[in-house]
Amino acid sequence: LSEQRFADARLKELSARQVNFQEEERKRVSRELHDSISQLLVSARYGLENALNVSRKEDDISEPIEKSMNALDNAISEVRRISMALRPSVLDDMGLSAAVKSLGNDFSRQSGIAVEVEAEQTKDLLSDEAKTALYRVIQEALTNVARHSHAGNVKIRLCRRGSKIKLHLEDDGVGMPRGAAKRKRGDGLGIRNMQERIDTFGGSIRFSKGRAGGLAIAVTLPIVGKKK
Amino acid sequence: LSEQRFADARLKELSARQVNFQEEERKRVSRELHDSISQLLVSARYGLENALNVSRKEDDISEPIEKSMNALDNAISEVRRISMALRPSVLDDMGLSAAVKSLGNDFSRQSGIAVEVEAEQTKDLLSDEAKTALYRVIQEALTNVARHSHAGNVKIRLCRRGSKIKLHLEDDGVGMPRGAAKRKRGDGLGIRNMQERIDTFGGSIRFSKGRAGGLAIAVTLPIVGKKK
Amino acid sequence: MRSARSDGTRIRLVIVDDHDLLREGIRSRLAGEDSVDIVGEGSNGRQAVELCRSLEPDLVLLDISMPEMNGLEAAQKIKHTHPETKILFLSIYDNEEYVQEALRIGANGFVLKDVSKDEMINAIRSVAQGATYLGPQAAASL
Ligand SMILES: Nc1ncnc2c1ncn2[C@@H]1O[C@H](COP(=O)(O)OP(=O)(O)OP(=O)(O)O)[C@@H](O)[C@H]1O
Ligand SMILES: Nc1ncnc2c1ncn2[C@@H]1O[C@H](COP(=O)(O)OP(=O)(O)OP(=O)(O)O)[C@@H](O)[C@H]1O
Ligand SMILES: [K+]
Ligand SMILES: [Mg+2]
Ligand SMILES: [Mg+2]
Ligand SMILES: [Mg+2]
Repeated sequence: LSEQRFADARLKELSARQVNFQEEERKRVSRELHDSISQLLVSARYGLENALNVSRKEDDISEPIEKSMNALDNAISEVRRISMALRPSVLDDMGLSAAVKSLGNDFSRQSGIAVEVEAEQTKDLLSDEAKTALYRVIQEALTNVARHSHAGNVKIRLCRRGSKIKLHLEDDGVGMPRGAAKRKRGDGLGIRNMQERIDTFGGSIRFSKGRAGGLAIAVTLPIVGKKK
Repeated sequence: LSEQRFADARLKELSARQVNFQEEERKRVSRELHDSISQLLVSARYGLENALNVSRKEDDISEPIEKSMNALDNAISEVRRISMALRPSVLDDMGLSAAVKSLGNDFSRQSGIAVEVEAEQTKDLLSDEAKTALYRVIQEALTNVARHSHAGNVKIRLCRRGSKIKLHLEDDGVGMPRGAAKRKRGDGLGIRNMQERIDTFGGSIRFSKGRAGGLAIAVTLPIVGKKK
Repeated sequence: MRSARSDGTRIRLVIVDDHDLLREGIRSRLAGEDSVDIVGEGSNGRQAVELCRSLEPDLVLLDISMPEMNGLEAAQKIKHTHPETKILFLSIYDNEEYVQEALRIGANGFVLKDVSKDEMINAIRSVAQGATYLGPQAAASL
């Protein structure tokens, strides 16, 4: 039995390291895109605006400039999208609560599913890594809602209860087929990753049938204070 | 004991999935940068060049355009660098042997350490995932050579021997301190990741003292035929 | 029909790249060049092979990374069926492995996409005249 515990501990540790490493890489690439590429492109764009003003709309010169600006604008929004998808800068700049709201909005716009977010500030209550973990859990849960639930509404609530942070996420869709969350070797990585991530920070995650018949996910994480 | 075997199998499986997921993400982002961003930037550059030609060097208009072009050129090389660092396109376009040669050249240029590469084509002998694994093992081994070995020379040999692919990598540096490869909880992720990656494909990896006193790494991977 | 090139004035050129915008950019780069005639365009390796078969151009400007069939594969097929068609690779990367592979296949040149218009035209002309063009960076890396 103690052998198994040891193996389990090794499992958790290794898995946590890998996840951490991956998040670090995402953060780094996302920053490079945002801090270096985006800035260069935006300054290239300023130059073009200038040239365009000076040209006073002489057609033969303003046409190629406008075309370039178009390509540049596309590149700027693509870079922003890639950078955001890797790592939402709101999470680093404004914290978890703002990032979850922004995630909810983006998701709603893309999927047409209504999202209601109530999120208290978690400021110094969780480590950066734990915040990232919660963010990724919500992100995967929303992806699952869009792919599997046929829901029209999602509610996300993030709040403090004593010495815990609680996350509750619920949709009004068809609900999870029996046993899907417990399958040991399903094809899905999503739910397993959620569990691993929450485990890493000593929290718990529970899946149940929500009031509207859809899937309800309840996560509890202990407050640990911000790592420095 | 069988409990432990089960936990071990779970460990391997989970770890393999995570690694796989990360490689897929790298590939995807690298492609987005190459296929979408780079092309947009290059075509924006064409437009600017056009505008510049039309402007006939009138200073007030050609100066901002030239500045923009400068920023754009910087962005193009930065995007190229980021995309290559995530996933070398040579690996996908030309296979493992070419990618290892390219890696050796780049490493040598940056570190000043001489690298000799002999690599046979492994074309349909390994799955794409196994090729990626070997590439990452070599990449980490070279990073270690630069950081820990004080070596002046590295030899990399990749070849087929019967039903196996063999990789041999050896430096002429100080060699690995006793026990470093076996430590269960070192700070280093590198060697552990190498082992995990090779395990995943049913291969073996061995660390020993090389002829010149440096570290020698020997990897064996079974040939499985290319997955379709 | 193929007399266009043999009179020594116009290079019959095919452009193959999976990016419309990039092809458009190159087209407009070459628009003012009297010595160049763009006779066809494609967006993957398969089309490159097909265009070479049906148009028998003097030269193909060929992207490397493309869906369906990449440029390296297409070039091998083209060199096999139409050895006289010149192939000039277009690429974002110029690692020496690409350049070596291009030469091994029998391609006639290699030019980066982000070079100046003059360099690109120079590359096209040199290759059309039978020279091998590698560009300053690529040549230096060999
Ligand atoms: N909100 C939901 N509503 C209904 N069913 C769900 C919901 N979320 C998950 N499921 C069910 O649980 C299964 C497992 O989800 P999981 O995220 O682990 O895998 P996946 O989404 O199928 O694949 P992956 O996440 O790896 O791309 C899903 O296949 C689906 O059947
Ligand atoms: N080529 C080498 N020559 C000498 N010592 C080496 C060599 N490669 C590895 N080592 C030793 O083995 C140890 C473990 O290597 P490993 O790659 O696992 O960790 P690391 O390089 O220290 O950290 P990380 O790879 O996680 O950034 C190193 O700290 C170093 O002492
Ligand atoms: K023309
Ligand atoms: Mg999922
Ligand atoms: Mg290391
Ligand atoms: Mg392409």
